[in-house]
Amino acid sequence: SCNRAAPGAGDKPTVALVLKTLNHPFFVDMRRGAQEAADRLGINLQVQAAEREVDVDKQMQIVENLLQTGIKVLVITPSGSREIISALVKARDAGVPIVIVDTRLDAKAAADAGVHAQTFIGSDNYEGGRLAGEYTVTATGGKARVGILEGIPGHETGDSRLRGFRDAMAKAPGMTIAASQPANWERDQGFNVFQNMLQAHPDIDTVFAASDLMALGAVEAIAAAGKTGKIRVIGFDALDDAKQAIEAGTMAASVAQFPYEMGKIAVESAVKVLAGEKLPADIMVKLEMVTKKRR
Amino acid sequence: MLRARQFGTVIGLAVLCAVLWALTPHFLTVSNLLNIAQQTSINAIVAVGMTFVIISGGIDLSVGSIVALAGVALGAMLQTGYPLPVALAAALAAGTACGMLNGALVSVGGLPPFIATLGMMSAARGTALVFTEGRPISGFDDGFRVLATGSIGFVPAPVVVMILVYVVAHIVLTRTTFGRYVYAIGGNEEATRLSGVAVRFHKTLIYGTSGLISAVAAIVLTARLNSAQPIAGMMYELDAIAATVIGGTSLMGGQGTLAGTLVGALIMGVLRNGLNLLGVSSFLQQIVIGVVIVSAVLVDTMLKRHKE
Amino acid sequence: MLRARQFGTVIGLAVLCAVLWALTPHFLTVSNLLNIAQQTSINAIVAVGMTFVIISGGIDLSVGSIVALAGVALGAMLQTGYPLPVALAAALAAGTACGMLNGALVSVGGLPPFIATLGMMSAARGTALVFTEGRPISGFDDGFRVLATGSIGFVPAPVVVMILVYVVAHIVLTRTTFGRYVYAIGGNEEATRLSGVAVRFHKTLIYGTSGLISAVAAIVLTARLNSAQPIAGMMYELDAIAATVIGGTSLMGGQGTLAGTLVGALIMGVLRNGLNLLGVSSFLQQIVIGVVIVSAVLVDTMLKRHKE
Amino acid sequence: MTTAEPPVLEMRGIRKAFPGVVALDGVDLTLHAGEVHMLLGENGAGKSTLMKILSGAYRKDAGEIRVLGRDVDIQSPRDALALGIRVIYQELNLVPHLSVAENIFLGAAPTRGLGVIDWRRLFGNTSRLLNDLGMDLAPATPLHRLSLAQRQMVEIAKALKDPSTGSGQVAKILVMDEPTSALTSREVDRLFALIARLIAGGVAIVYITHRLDEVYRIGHRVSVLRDGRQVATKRLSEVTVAELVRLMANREVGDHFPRQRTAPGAELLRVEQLGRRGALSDISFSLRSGEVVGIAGLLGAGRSELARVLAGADRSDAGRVVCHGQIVKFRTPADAIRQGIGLLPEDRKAEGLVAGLTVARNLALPHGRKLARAGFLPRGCEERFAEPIVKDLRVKATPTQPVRLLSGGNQQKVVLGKWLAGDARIFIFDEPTRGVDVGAKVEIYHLINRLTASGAGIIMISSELPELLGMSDRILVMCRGRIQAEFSAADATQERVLSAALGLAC
Ligand SMILES: Nc1ncnc2c1ncn2[C@@H]1O[C@H](COP(=O)(O)OP(=O)(O)OP(=O)(O)O)[C@@H](O)[C@H]1O
Ligand SMILES: Nc1ncnc2c1ncn2[C@@H]1O[C@H](COP(=O)(O)OP(=O)(O)OP(=O)(O)O)[C@@H](O)[C@H]1O
Ligand SMILES: [Mg+2]
Ligand SMILES: [Mg+2]
Repeated sequence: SCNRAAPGAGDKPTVALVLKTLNHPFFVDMRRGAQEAADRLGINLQVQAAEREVDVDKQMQIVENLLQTGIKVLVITPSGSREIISALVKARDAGVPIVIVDTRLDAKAAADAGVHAQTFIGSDNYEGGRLAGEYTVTATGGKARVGILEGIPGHETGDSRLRGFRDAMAKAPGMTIAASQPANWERDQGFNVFQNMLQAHPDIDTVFAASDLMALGAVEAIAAAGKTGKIRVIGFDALDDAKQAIEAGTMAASVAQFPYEMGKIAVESAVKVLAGEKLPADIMVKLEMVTKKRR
Repeated sequence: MLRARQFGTVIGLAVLCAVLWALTPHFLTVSNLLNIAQQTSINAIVAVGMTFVIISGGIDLSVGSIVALAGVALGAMLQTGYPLPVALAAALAAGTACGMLNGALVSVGGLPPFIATLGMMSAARGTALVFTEGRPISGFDDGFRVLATGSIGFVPAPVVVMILVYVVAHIVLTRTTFGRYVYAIGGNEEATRLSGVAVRFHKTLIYGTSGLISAVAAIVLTARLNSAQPIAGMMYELDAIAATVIGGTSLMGGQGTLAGTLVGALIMGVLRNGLNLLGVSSFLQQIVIGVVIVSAVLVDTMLKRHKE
Repeated sequence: MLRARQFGTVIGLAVLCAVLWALTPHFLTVSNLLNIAQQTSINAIVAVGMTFVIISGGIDLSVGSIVALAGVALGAMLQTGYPLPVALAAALAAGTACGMLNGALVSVGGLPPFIATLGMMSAARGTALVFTEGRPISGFDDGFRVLATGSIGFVPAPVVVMILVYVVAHIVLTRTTFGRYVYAIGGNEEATRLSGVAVRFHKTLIYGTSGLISAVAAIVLTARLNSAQPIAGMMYELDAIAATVIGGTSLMGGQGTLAGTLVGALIMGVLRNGLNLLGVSSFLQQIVIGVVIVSAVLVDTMLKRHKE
Repeated sequence: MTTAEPPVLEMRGIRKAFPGVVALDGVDLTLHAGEVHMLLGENGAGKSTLMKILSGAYRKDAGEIRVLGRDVDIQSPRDALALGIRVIYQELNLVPHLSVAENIFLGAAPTRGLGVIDWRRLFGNTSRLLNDLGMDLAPATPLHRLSLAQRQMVEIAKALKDPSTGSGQVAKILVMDEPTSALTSREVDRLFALIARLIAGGVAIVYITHRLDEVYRIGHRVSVLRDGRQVATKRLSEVTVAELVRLMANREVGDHFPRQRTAPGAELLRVEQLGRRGALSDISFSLRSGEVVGIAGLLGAGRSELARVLAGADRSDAGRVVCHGQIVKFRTPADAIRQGIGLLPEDRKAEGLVAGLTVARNLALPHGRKLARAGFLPRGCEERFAEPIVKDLRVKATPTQPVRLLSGGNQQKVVLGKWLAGDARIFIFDEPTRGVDVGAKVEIYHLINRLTASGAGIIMISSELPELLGMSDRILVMCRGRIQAEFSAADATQERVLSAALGLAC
């Protein structure tokens, strides 16, 4: 169960992986990738996460606490690109090298604080949103009425994805955004909100959800309205359930971010850091639209 | 008094509906009203158990986590291939067991209900997560999904379940000794004990009931989402408490009605639906929700005062 | 009695510390203890206001949202270039105003505290989001950040603020008429009113105090994060209520102490720290947290019973 | 009452200690079928505690209990109920939002199987029972709508319910802990008639009271407790009132109604056509300095309602109040207090005390502003403030004890004490001696004398007619929310007041 003897015990070096949360399949997959790499490379992996994705303060606390246990490398997916920096300052002061995954640090704030990350591993949420937008434009022939399901209002990840998507929409004059409403990252909210959206805008023919959980909720709402196949659903994250839905034709596409890869590369990079290797500033993990014909 | 209170909240609901009707043509359509009923059903069901607990002078923060745990139990059983009735029974048993444990901690252990159910909230969620390793369980066959997609006449199955739960619970609460002890314990626990009522036993049952009803909600939710998720049901406790309190049940215990709770749940459901229909921006929504909830109950309070 | 209650919780904390000390060498180090103090400080501060409200027989769900709103007010003022004292005053004023509005809704409007503060929870969060358009405000100069990074002797600034808040609040609660009325209102509001105490006025002040203290927490949090986030402070209400109730304050009102609340906040802080140090897996952590919270209060309840 | 049969109940060497107090120290009590055994003692002597041990509400520290010659082990109220022990508690134990019927049959409601309540039988049984007791209350009325006196009747009905209609045992032993403290003479008469019927049927009754006239009206034997010890058990035919008082108080208690009349001075308060919808109408009277105006009336006559309106606790909707020559409008109790009006409310538990606070803090509650310096309460100031009041009223407690742990009578003294040290000039006492022991009663009467001598005016509401007759200068009689009659002290007699209260004179 818990690897409680891990920190400091044995002679395997300990790498800490601090995630935003583990209440999301995205991060669960990332952990799997990281764990697999850690087992293969013979290091100790400490995985910790806040209960809620938006809770930067909790994440900072976790970093501070882990630093007490003498970790050798800190791998982190920041819950706040600026906020987390004061915790990273403590890591720097403790001489622990930092690897950033998934969400970039704010470059200026990091420079001001003198925090230097060994590398960034990830794919851009904005870029993913744009990709989804471009896919949508192409798939609909440049003419569609789109409904959007947003994440928790004010949340960085969701905001970037939406900005990317909207920017892509703006370039295609035939695309109209009929409605955009928050469904708080949740599957049942995705269901309810999209059901309501369809009520007000029965002519919506395309829906983009900032995460697959909400997209899958929308799929059920579409089924309940008897419109399966008539509305294109584009999600984000390419969760297993979403891939199955794409195979079954109830979803059109989802942006794959390959969290498993990210986790794997993150641990591999950490090991390289331990070995004193120099890493490139950015290690970009591919983004991909998962659609039926391409898989 | 109770009636006056309910009456006031109904007016709040009516005003809300009237405003929405005036603002959007999409609101007052049969299909939209059925949508609302369906969307409200899960919160409304969970709020039934919450109403029992709150009338008895307690609180149950663990309902959302129990929804997740019971859902996961159901999903796992179905996926392993157990027949539907067995899986349903397992889910109900899991929910009831968690609830009874809450009840035992409160009544035998003497813990404040807030603490006992806060502990369960954390522990049950953790168990669901550990059990599934954080991943949803999905893909069930249609026999099960009828619980979400089916309907009797034009009434969708979740709404049918909700109505059944309300009718049964209402009869239990108003017609049986158990129901009356719920009020008595909440109104004056010591007096109830001195009257020879087995207070501990009944308190355990009350929390058990809440767990059982949460499991019913879990079944409907799992069918509706076609997926059992360990992170389902987050914040359900807040919604359920809100529906109960908006419906006129006092957090001090001893008074309240299920009819009020249903109206409370509907107010919240109608409000969310209306905001979606109107396309209110996501940031503004929260302000509007806050203002409307306060206003709805304020109307009610004013009316009550006026009557006195 | 109150003392006995506190005493029990202290034992719970002591046992927890002893276990952690036995399990990991990293626990009992000066730097780790300072860490814990610092990490606990924000919840501990918010819980002070919550203790006032709960002793008076109410509840305040809006603390987290007020933290966000006051933080955003502070951040905006600082970024616009107002001098630090003005910005701090604005944050405190914003928090107090929200709190007083809560209080007025409860005392003059006659709303149940749960509803009034639930509305504020939603509305204040929405206001913070609308105001910032959902984006964090960041980049403050070091003069301000001293509130997070500075220290007096070896005691970090947030801990200093926390100690100050506790000392002042303790004096207010135990040594002033206002403090006395907090207990009296929670113990028997009608008797207090009949004694000529201006209950409405004081209730408004009580919620105002909670808002004010939330704003203090907001200042510390903003300095710590070097950023004012409209989504900060989510679920703070639950942590604060938990700290208060673990610390022996009754949700029924009329009794409780700040010393107990501090111990309650420390139990939660130590527990989370310990679980991180031990590297307990995240899912398992939730189970452990649930079990430990229940056990800590159970120990306390048993001791109390034994004494009687 | 024959001593030859085995006693229904024997309690031997009962001991019970609370933290800091030994409430009972080796008390014996023997009860025979068909007897009414009076249990007397000063406030805090341990009477209620002894009975709570019998009823299973508390567990004893030592001693033994025998029922019908058999040793019994009473662990909980259920055990006691199963033995046929019924208790009317001093502090009412009722559920506010349940109906009268449900309260009476709580834990014993007739069902139709599966726990489904048989409402027809429940209401039927309740009506019959209430009729028996001479109460015209609808069984479906929620309890919180009732006045204290009516609640007291419900509590009595609860103990007297015929078990054949519910569950459990026939009542063999009935404990009544100050059942008449909130009742008027009409209800008391009915209760006593009922007691006569019960003892004829072989029930044994323990009756606790501070009203000595009742002791001789219904009692056969008497036991006296003092400081948790039993000082005597006697036949009432062998003991005089004076002896009883001496046994209880262990000292001489003076004249029972020592009213010293003073010439009334200036008018303090005048009420003109005061009304409140559904409760009061057309109330006019005045109160002068140095005067005690008594208010008599039956249960629900509106006396407490009048007191509350005068003290600003409820609002009036007609007429006006003139205070010290000025028209005043009270929006809150604080407004009334500012005019020098102090209210001792009827229901000490609900309106009088903050149970969790200490004696000193309760006493100081109305005087916060006076005691504080710039809002700060100097260390110990409340205790110093409370000390003389506690001593003056002989409250059997220290200032730092939580009020909740005091005996009923001592709690009453604390409520009374709240106004003594203030600037109040107009006192409204609603049942001031409810549950107060003989000695303390006389002290309260002396206090009333002292207050009037210093120029205060007192409105005294009491359901104990002798007290009202003995202490008032004038008596107003209320009936259905109106003032029915007014008597001077010289003209008032028990019969005249009663017939006015019954509305016979209208
Ligand atoms: N639960 C308790 N905890 C602590 N002390 C108690 C408790 N109950 C009663 N006492 C104390 O025990 C003593 C006896 O109280 P009890 O209520 O039996 O008196 P009583 O004879 O009924 O007085 P009264 O005539 O005023 O009702 C008192 O000193 C009281 O303060
Ligand atoms: N038979 C009744 N049924 C219900 N309510 C009643 C009845 N009689 C009186 N009341 C209510 O009781 C209130 C008057 O009671 P109040 O307490 O003022 O009278 P009181 O003279 O002090 O009598 P008590 O001795 O009962 O206190 C009124 O508000 C009235 O509505
Ligand atoms: Mg007594
Ligand atoms: Mg009265």
